[in-house]
Amino acid sequence: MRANQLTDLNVMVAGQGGDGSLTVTSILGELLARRGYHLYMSRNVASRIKGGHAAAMMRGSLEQRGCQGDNIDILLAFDQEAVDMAASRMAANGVIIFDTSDGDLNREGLADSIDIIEVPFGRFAVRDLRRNLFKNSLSFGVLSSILSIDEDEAINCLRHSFQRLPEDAIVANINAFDSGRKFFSELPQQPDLRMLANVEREKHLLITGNEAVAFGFLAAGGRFFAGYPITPATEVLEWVQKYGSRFNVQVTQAEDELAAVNMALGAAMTGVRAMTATSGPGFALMQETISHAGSAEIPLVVVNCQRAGPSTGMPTKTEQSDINMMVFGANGDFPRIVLAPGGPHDCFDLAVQATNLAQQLQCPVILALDQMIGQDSTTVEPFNLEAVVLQHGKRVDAATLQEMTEYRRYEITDDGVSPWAVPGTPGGESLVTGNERNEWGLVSSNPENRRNMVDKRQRKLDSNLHLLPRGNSQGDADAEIGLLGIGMQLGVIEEVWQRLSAQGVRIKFLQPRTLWPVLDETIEFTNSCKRVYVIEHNQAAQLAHLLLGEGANKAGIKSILKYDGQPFGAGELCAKIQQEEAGQ
Amino acid sequence: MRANQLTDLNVMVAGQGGDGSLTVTSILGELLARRGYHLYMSRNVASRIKGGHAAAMMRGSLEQRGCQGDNIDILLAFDQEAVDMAASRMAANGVIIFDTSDGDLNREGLADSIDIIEVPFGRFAVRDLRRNLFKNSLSFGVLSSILSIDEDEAINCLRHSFQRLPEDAIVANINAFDSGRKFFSELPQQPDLRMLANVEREKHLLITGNEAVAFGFLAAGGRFFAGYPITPATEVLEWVQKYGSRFNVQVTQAEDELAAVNMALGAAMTGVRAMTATSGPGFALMQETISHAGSAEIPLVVVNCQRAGPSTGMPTKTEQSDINMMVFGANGDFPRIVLAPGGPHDCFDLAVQATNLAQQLQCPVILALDQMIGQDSTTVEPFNLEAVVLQHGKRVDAATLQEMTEYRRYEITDDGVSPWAVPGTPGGESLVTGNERNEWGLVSSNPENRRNMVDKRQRKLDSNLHLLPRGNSQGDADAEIGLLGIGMQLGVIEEVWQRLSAQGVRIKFLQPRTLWPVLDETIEFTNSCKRVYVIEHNQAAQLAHLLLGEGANKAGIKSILKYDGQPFGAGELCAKIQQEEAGQ
Amino acid sequence: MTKTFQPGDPIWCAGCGHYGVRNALQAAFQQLDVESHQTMVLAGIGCAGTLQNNVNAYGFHAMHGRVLPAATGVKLANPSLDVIAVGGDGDGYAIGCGHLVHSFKRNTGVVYILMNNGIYGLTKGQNSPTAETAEQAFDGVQLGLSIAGSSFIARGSSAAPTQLQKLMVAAIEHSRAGRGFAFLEVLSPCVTYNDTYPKWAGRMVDVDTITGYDPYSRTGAFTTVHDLNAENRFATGLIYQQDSIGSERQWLDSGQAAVCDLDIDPALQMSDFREIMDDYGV
Amino acid sequence: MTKTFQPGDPIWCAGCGHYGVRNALQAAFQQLDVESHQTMVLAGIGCAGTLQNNVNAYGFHAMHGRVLPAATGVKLANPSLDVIAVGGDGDGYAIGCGHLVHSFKRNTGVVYILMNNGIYGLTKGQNSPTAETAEQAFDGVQLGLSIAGSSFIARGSSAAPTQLQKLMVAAIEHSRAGRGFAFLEVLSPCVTYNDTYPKWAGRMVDVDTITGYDPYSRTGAFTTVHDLNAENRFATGLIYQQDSIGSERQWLDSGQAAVCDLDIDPALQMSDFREIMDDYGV
Ligand SMILES: Cc1ncc(C[n+]2csc(CCOP(=O)(O)OP(=O)(O)O)c2C)c(N)n1
Ligand SMILES: Cc1ncc(C[n+]2csc(CCOP(=O)(O)OP(=O)(O)O)c2C)c(N)n1
Ligand code: SF4
Ligand code: SF4
Ligand SMILES: [Mg+2]
Ligand SMILES: [Mg+2]
Repeated sequence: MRANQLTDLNVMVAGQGGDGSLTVTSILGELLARRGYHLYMSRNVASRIKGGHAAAMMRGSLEQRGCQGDNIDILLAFDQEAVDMAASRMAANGVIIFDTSDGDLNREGLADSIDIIEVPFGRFAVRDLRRNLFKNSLSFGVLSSILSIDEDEAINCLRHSFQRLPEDAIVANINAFDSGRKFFSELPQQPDLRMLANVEREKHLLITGNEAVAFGFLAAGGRFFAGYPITPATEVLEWVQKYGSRFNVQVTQAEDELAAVNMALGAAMTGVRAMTATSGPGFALMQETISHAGSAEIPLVVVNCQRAGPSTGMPTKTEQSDINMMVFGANGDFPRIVLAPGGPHDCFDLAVQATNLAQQLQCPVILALDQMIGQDSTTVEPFNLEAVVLQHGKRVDAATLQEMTEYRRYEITDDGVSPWAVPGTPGGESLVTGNERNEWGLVSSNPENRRNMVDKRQRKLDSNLHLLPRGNSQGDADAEIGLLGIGMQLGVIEEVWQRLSAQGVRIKFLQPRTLWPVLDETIEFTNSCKRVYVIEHNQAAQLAHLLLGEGANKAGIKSILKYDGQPFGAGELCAKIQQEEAGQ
Repeated sequence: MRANQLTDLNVMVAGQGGDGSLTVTSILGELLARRGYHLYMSRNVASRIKGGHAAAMMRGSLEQRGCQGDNIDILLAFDQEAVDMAASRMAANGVIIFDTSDGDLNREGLADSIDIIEVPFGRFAVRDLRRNLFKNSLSFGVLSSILSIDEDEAINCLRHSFQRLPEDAIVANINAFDSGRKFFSELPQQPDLRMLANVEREKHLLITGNEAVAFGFLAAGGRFFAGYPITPATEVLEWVQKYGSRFNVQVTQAEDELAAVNMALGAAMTGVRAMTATSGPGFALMQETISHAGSAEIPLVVVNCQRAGPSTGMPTKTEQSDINMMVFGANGDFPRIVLAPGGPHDCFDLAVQATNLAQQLQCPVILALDQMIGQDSTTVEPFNLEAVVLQHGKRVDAATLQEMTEYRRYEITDDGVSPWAVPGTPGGESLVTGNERNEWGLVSSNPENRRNMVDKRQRKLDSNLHLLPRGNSQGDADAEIGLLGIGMQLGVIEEVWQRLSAQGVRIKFLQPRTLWPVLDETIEFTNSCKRVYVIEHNQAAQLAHLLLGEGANKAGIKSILKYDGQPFGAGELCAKIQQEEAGQ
Repeated sequence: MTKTFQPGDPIWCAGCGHYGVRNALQAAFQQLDVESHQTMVLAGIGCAGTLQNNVNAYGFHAMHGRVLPAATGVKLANPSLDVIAVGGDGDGYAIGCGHLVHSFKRNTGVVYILMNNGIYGLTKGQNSPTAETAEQAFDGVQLGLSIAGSSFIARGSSAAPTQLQKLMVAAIEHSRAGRGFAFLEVLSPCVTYNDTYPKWAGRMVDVDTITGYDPYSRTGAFTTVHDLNAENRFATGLIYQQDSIGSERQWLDSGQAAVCDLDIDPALQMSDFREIMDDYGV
Repeated sequence: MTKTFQPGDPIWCAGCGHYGVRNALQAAFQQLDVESHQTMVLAGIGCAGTLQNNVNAYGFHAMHGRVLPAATGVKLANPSLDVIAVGGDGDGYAIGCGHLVHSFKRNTGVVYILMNNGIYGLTKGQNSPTAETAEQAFDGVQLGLSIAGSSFIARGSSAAPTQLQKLMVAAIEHSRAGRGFAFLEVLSPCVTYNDTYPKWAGRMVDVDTITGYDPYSRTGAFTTVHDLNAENRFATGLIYQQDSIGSERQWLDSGQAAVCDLDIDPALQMSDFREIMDDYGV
């Protein structure tokens, strides 16, 4: 790699948009991927279909990254609002490509060192919204020039991205692209050109967490999905609709979340692996049924892809403010498992585990995602399909039943898990219920039976802790400073940890992947630190409170909270921690 | 008072029953009340309408008590199951009146010292279930004899209890009563007679928490109620249906809990004080809307009368296992208040406060009851109606609006509470929404606005902590041993505290009445103890975890948990604590 | 034989209409040689919603109002089961009303027996949607007729056991024939809180006794039911049917296997999984 | 004048049918001299469910599917307000379907405008219950006709603004006259995900053009709507009405005051409170 080649490039495309604005970043992504870069792609949109301000962000980096970069190297701004929004994040040597159709650029707040290219998009007759694609191809012409990519390579990518369009549309786009190239080449003053590296890397997947979680469920034998659309979880439903048919997956769009979760519950009772997916408001509606699955001991997997709450909140913005609801919501005491993947690859792995765990422990398993993990695309290593092994827990079939003298659906066992015959199995007739009942499934409010049943259910967790996914941890075990965060924080925490370590700070981090029950390792990690920064996207420090409740030392916990719908940046976090540390 | 007069009498009536079995205890209650006793009356029934085992318990005591007594002095048993169930709780010098209709008494497990009166109810032709009342009057004849009550006084009470029946039915009952008296007088061997005291006491109310909470709401200006029947909360709905009409209260039985809570929300928006009431499963369904009330800043009072969970659980049995759901349920971060009354009198007081607080803080207020508080009847001092003062918070009317240059429904204020004009007010047009919005109520996902809005909402709680009800606390402030419990535990904790104090143990107790936010006084109390026994009716130690999360010292907390649907007894608790203390 | 649960005794009050429903269901099971292990009875919450404890089959107690989505999940996952959903009028017409509409529309082969007593029994006597009070009483049969997808709508009474058994058999057969959702409302009095035996007596009109009545005509059925209601009477019998294809049968007809019968061993699907990964390859 | 919120610009895509609905509503408000402060517009969630942001009135954004119970609460508490509930077909026919049925039954004087585009717009194009797919499309007008309590059922189209405004005026007047719940479905195409302008064009039949059509006949209306559906057409216009008394009006007619107008000062009710306490005295 040559010294002036970019190791890390952040591009933002923003304007009054709609989906079109993603096109530029995706063509560019294709190009960078071919050059061996890793990608992290996200967007920032309003909750409306067209119009409203929308931004697409793309990070290309030679090291794998799980979050956006601190600074924007190249901004493609279709209006002033885009510039104002991005101004504080512009890299000192950044470039802004500005659409002058609606007026000149107001440079206020922009460092002089930033290169500005004003493109009179109007001149290229692309003002008509219906020809947005040309606008994108035109800007890609400019962009590819700045990145000193030769025409053939760029057109190649363009063609690939538009492969589903008819040839005449492709040609029209290439013409627009050429205009952009020409415009750039004729600029009186050209900005410094950037050079991309060209390295080999293994083939990766560019995938979102929502897609990966659906894939993991499928790989782990999931064959029934009932859902109801909701931002930012809808893609899980859409994925199983798209890919499920090949595997015979039954997918139902229900009339609401109550129906969705109860259909999944019904299917789960037949022994089919079943899942539903939703976001905060829908998950709130599902509370009663989650308690029911806990009581009746039915394997049920529920994805909650969190968005900014409370209530309708900000549907397209990220947050981690349903931790409390996932861990503590719903009526009564019952065993549940909450798993929180740290990125799309982990989404796949934990979806596999969740699907198995539900079978093994016969209880609800919740997959805690957040909007970023759910919807941002990241390059990740191919999923390890060979490692997917199905666990069936205590399912019994007709032959086994025949050898048993008694079959009690809610038999009180040492590990709390009871044998389970599904409907259709001769000799396995039984009652499944959310009432308290005896071992036979018959309603009982006998106090002693009640105690035994509550204890039995709790024992399912207590005696199976070894099955639960361990956290992701790095750094010197003796370090006094710790970072702790879940879900989408992993990407940024890893980067912060690397940077601070590089500066000589002795620091370690933990991303718990089992959120409930809180594992000993989590409390041990917390209590092994003098100071542990618990990084959360919510206002109430829900994760920190959870840890405290489970025995973490209060003194060491420092909460770093953000709840404005925007992700943390690594630089931002480093600065916060350094400032805090300086105060010690 | 004479030495051999009873200061504390516990009577249980049990058998295959239905509601009829409550009659005896209520006649007896009437009698004891006239003699100046305080009453505590409860029942233990199955979730079915007729049949199933049912028990009614009555405690009459000269001191006011908030729980059942340890031992049963008199058991009226209509079948063997009743005896088996009560055996372990029979007082050594107790009496059992046993119905021999279905066979002789099996005395196994009964101390020899217990007097047994076998009544061949069959001989009195009362086997026909439709003549259950006669059975009750007959047994009351026996009972009143044992309690050496003269005939006139007994008949007087009987007449009063049956005042709504036609005269011929009353006469038939008196005849049955006379047969009972006669039967007793002819017994070959009479048990020791009990003597009741006859003291003066101020007039009290014999009332349940469900009734009192409805009354408090009404007194505090509540004029809209929408509900959906559910055990054990239905009586709140029934009370407002019964008494509300006189006050013009709009009462709607909705099609489900989602409709009920949203109707209440709609009414609350108009400025009318509105409430709904439910139990665990229904409360779970209401989660989304509670979050909505939190976000949209609408005053809403929700009663959750807890029952044994999870899921359908044991609908008629008591529990405190929705603490987590009430405090932490629903999506996102939003301010809410959870109040937990310690008895019917407190139900009235806290319902008044809840209704006012909702107006003052424009947020959801949850009243945490439990089956015992909700359904047990207790004699309490008359409610202090004069103390009921309405608080209107920042409601603005047309006149005030005219003086304002700008009216912003979600104005960011120092205390987080915004001015509020209700629909119909000229000049107050505004948008109320669960989306994040700017001060005008228009949807906004601007990060800075978002931060400010979340902070503003949280500030409503933080800056108004002084308005929240303080706990109920007794005992030597320096005592090292503490008892802590909420809701129905208060009665039993008070009694335990009295007994242990009487034994010279230095001990104090706290009943927090504000469950959320956790008040400083609660953490201070906890941390001021060397050991604090946190007494809860749930398996997960939900209250203890809540305290830990809010900063309580882990070392001192000892959880005492019960989750078999049966209430704690004072004796049982004393023993547990003494045992634990002995181990220290 | 493996010992498994023995159905318990009903918890119903003596004389409750729900006994008649259980008896007719058992008789229908017998008549059709229904195998207990191939049958699943799902119930809502309420007095009606305890019936599953009293028959020999796989049983499930759903949450209040959610019996239909749960039953739909069962049937879609395992279409070879006889799936019987039962519940009260509170369960089905109040809290569960939205699911009822969508079950008609979706037309999955679940048999749904709704015990209508005009009251909430288990919570002690509040009005249900069918209560004859100030508000207009609700008629589930009319509702069903208004949904284009509905394919079997019947009403019986626990006071008319022969007809009831016949309707249950017809409902199960409709579902077994793959025609879809079979809805059977049973007038089943609550003797404790709303003794409608006398109130309802003489008001039922069996559509079979109406000359020219055509159960295949939706508008004809609607008019008959409506007009009888206007005279304070109830249409009973098999009120409407359609030779539709149930959603689970459409699935099977399209050549797909029941999901409960699939071999889900990941080793068998490796190449398909890899193809998906290829879609994401960069 | 106090400055308060200024209605924002719609967030809808250019050409969206919902513009037509907003315009007709505003025109109806103007025609009826509706006072902004006496009007409350409540909305469900969806593209349709943002209309309240774009009109000058008290506005409320309900949870998805819950706009009708919320509107019912408002109307019962303050019957003098014009209460307009709006929402999409997903909001009203899917998640909110149970409340719709019970709103018809309860007949509280809320005006409900449901924007039917056969699609979930805001979540990007999934089928709604009215989508013309494998499952039978759902017809809310037929549903409404099946509920005995329903009193005003109309259908308009954003492609027919004059009729639409007329129907909105009629709906508001029905509610103002104290007759109860007024349901107006508007065919309001989603040009982005399901452009039904061409698909629906020419398929609408104004019932006013049908000779002898009687909007007071429930069975007649049902048959007309049903038969048009069978021919792939839609009945529009004022399809059904009844001179009923809305539930909030029954309350007022019984001599009771609107609860929002009550003086709730406890000092005024002391003697009544004491009487209650006496009931519990021992
Ligand atoms: C979510 C929820 N809300 C309320 C209840 C309380 N509940 C139990 S049964 C019932 C109604 C029973 O009426 P119905 O369905 O007509 O059956 P019936 O008892 O009349 O046979 C209600 C409201 C509950 N169990 N769950
Ligand atoms: C409880 C809940 N579930 C799901 C959603 C997601 N959601 C938002 S709008 C919508 C449907 C919108 O469709 P429709 O009501 O037809 O309105 P349209 O956008 O078509 O106008 C859904 C499912 C939500 N906000 N809340
Ligand atoms: S209460 Fe009514 S519905 Fe319930 S069992 Fe008794 S008679 Fe039947
Ligand atoms: S997506 Fe459809 S419904 Fe939504 S605003 Fe656009 S055109 Fe209208
Ligand atoms: Mg009923
Ligand atoms: Mg729609």
